Amino acid sequence: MAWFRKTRRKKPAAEKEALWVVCPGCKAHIHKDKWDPGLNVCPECGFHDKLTCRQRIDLTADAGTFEEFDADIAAGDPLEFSDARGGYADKAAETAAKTGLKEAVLTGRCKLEGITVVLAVMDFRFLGGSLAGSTGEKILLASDHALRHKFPFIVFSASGGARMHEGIVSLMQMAKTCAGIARLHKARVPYLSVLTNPTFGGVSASYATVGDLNIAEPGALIGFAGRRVIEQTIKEKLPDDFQTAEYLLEHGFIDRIVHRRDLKPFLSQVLNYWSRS
Amino acid sequence: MAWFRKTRRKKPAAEKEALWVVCPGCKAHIHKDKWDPGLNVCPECGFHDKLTCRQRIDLTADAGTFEEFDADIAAGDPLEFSDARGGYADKAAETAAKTGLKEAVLTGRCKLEGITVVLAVMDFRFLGGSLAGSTGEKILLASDHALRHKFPFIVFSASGGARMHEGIVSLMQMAKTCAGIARLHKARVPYLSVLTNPTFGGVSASYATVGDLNIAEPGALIGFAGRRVIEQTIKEKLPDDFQTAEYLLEHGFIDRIVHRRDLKPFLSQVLNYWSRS
Amino acid sequence: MELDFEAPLGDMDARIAELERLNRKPDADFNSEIAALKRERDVRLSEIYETLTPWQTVQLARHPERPVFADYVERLCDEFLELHGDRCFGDDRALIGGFARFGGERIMLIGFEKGKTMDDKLKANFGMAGPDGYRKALRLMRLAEKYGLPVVSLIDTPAAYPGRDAEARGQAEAIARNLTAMAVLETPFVAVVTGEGGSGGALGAAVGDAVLMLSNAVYSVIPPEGCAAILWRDASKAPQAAESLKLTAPSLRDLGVIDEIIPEPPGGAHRFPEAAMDAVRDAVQRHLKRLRRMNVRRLVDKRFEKYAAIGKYDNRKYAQH
Amino acid sequence: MELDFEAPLGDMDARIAELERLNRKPDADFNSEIAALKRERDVRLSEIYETLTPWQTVQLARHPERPVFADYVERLCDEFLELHGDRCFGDDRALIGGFARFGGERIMLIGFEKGKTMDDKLKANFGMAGPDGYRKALRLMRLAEKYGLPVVSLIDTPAAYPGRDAEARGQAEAIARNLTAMAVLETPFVAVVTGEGGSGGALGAAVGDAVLMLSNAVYSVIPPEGCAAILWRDASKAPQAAESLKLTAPSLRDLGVIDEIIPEPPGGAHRFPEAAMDAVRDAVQRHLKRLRRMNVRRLVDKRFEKYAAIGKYDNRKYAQH
Ligand SMILES: [Zn+2]
Ligand SMILES: [Zn+2]
Repeated sequence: MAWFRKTRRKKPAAEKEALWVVCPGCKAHIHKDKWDPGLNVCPECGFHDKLTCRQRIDLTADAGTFEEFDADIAAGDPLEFSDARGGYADKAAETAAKTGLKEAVLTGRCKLEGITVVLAVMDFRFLGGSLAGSTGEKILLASDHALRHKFPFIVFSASGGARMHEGIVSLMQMAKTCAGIARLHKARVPYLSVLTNPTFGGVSASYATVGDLNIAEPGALIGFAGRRVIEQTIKEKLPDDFQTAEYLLEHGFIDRIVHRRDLKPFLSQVLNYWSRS
Repeated sequence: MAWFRKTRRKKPAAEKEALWVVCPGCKAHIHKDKWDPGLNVCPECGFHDKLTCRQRIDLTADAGTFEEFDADIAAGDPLEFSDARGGYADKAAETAAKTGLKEAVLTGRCKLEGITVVLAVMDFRFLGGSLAGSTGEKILLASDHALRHKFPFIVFSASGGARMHEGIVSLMQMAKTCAGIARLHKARVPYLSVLTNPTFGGVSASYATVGDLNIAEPGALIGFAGRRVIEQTIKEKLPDDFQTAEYLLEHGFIDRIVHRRDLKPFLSQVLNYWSRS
Repeated sequence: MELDFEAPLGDMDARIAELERLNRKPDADFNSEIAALKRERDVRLSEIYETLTPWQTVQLARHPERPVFADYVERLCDEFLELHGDRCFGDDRALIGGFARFGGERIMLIGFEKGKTMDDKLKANFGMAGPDGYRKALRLMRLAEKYGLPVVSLIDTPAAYPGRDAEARGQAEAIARNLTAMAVLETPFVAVVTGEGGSGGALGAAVGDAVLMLSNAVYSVIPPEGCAAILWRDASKAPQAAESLKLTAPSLRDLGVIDEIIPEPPGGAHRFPEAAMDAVRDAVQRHLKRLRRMNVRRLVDKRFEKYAAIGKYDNRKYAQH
Repeated sequence: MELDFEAPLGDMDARIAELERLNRKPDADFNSEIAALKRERDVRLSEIYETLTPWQTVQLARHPERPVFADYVERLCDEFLELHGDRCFGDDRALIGGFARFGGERIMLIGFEKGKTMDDKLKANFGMAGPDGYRKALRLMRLAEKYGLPVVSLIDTPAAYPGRDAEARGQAEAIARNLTAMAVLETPFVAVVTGEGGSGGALGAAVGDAVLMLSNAVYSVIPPEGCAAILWRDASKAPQAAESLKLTAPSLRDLGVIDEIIPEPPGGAHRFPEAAMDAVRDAVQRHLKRLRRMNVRRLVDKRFEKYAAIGKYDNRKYAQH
């Protein structure tokens, strides 16, 4: 076995990476043929790794039906914010160049198993999926489109919270997006919230938790304050399952935990219960 | 002192009773001059003893303004119920003769510091203030009068729960009275619930706990199930303050605990906040 | 489980089984005896089930083999999508609900789960819901209102849970709030008492436009044992109390509390669960069809009138809403 | 408590006090010196308060002698009838409210209580509300809607409480539900940031038609220390973070987040609490008068437009409601 070990050790890292995926959940090395990169779920432990918004749309929209809204809306810089590492505008531009995204959310319209829906999909790669002025604006515009046409509205959240580089403008997006949701509730237009790992702060405390149904992916961490902040405050260790989707289900805040591969049929099943009469 | 003691012991019981009131709360002997029979509150420990519905109306209505509703409605006997001790109809008639009441609730209209209000006042003497068909009917008729005229509706509850001699008819009064309250809520007519000792079962689980404000008298016992039933179920002793008004306040179900002598001004103060515009 | 009054049936079933065993031997021919015995058994069954006392009905209503919520879901629903949580504190397992398809109809199905295995029963707290259950049910009713779905509620609970935490978290208030909300809920509501209709605990999810009841179900303000303990000062007088309480379906229909009795086959729902459940489906569908045709405003007015009429004193009119 | 940047004032106040003490002696006459010193002190005070840095403003907003909710009630309300409980779990002491009369106006007053004595502070959890607080506030807002009362909300909280139980009982959901409800609440709503406007915890009771702010209050998405720890990797860089976050009243007005700055006297609300509170009263009354004249439908539409405009990309129109 020594020889085999040696050989493995000698393998160039690049080649090894190409062949094996290391699961961020169980740390197992999964052969890439077994790891579906579109789904990004560990076949061993079921860990749901993050998806890009494009991956999410591919999993959700019927092929070729997604029409993006407001693709031109990019992160602004209302505070002309800069920190130790420089200006926020530069940072946002850099992130945009790296990710090909202009904001932390992609919105648009598509068919979902034949039903026209409006989607808003957050992308954690864009500054931690943070909620900022133009994020909120895109979400409100999308919910407004849903309202006008009575299309169901579905949001996939993945966010560390509000984007502090936009300060109070970012905070106000909580009120702004919730105002859009309130209008959907009043007009009896379905609003489904899908919470994915992680959903915290300004996003969990606004549109993400006021869905007609709050749906979560398995193991997703969801909460208001971060675990470390809470541990510092209460000077206690928190249980392992604290703030997991399963914990929230038990505490009454999540309707269903749905495995990623079942999510699309689940959403369509739910929407089939809605009658427009 | 021996002589004094002897003398006191020799006093005929009747005379002693006439001079002293024994507080059911602290068991203290209170001289009758210090015990206001209209208020029925112990000056030593603040224990709120039960009031008859007439006493309650005297404490609440401006003098001479109370006009009773539906004085002719008497307990029916929808089940033709009888138990080991005979028929319910006889028992109700006997209670009526003894108390001068036809049902466990008195309803009517009056002024309360100049504001016209509709009152429903329960009387524990009438079969434990139990909720039965004609109790519910009187309460619904009273709430309906309040609804038509946009007069605030105030209910004083004191009840062991539903009247089992009227079986399911009694149970249905919970739905019936709550339907009346629902109409007041929708029409934005004030509904104030005053919970007095005791308020349990079918009354606490219907109109008594859905007030715009739930107001309780100090120390009033309020709950769904009785303490003994719960202790038998969970096989545990319950804390002393369990199901007291103070306990319910702490748990978020009571807006205010108000001493009986302050209740009328309190109610008028609240109603002054209501604008009919 | 065999109930006392069913004992003669058990004896006859045993004899039939014995003859059928013998009949399997070569040359044996007990066919006519078996047929005769079966006829006799069926006659006896009908006799017993036609002359049930209220106390016997209580026992049937509580029969552990009677279909529970999960059975109804399994047999009647083409689809059931349970929805969890009261968005406040927890997810009660005694009172559950979700989207369902029920013979082609899209509905919001809620109901009490008693559980079948001991594990299930413990999880479901023997069908006794707490405030979290009532609050979840209310949330689902409001969701039904938003989605344009009628509510169907299956009632089978001994009582709302009389526990310390249930009291601390507002058992009374939770039920009261539901009663108040159901009175003006803007969607059709059909409640079916399928087993035990246990007092306020049952009513807290049962303010229907139509209230239906299986023929061996009971619906009562208090369990007969409790009533006997209080009014007879002797819990063993439960049969008398059951008699006095008029808790069976025919009495409840006469009192105007229920709208229709859904007949169980002679022998009861525990013996013929599928037939009983199918009868529930047919009745519910019929009422849904009727209620769906009504304008919502009129529906809510009618619901008010229905409850206002129970225990009504005379012809005094209420305000038009 | 003396803040760093107020130290020169302290020195001058000490000298004035000393001269006044000497002046009480017979034959002493320091009147003109005292007067001169007082003028000098007032000039210095004005200078300091006209050139406050954002970080100094943060310290003022948190000043322990700044008026708290109880002080506002005491000074501004002819009547305050606190109402308790969320009708669900508890009665939060950090976020409280009730009926109030406020210069002749009947209102529903809600607000965060920080407490003055250590006992009060502990009871009020230092002004950090939990889900029970937000749910109670929502209940009171709905009551205000029913009773035709405008809501006035006084905002002074470091944050929503980051605790284990708060999370377990749905801190995020409670705030989110409030935001959604306030957006369409059918009654006028005036929010005043009187001290610390701490992120989502503040906003959870502050979606007003008019949002006013005392001149030394702050309102921020994150405390400067937290922001510095994350973006500067050094909590001591809080002054820089405070600068960058634009959390003072003038910046917030320029950003369209607040509608009006209520000026505090030079020296601040902790030095002149009564004048500061009276200014709050006057501003609130003025806005209530304006808002009460508006039709409710228009009020709610305007409120939507107000929040929709913050962070707006261009002139894209939203649906008419
Ligand atoms: Zn794994
Ligand atoms: Zn006493």
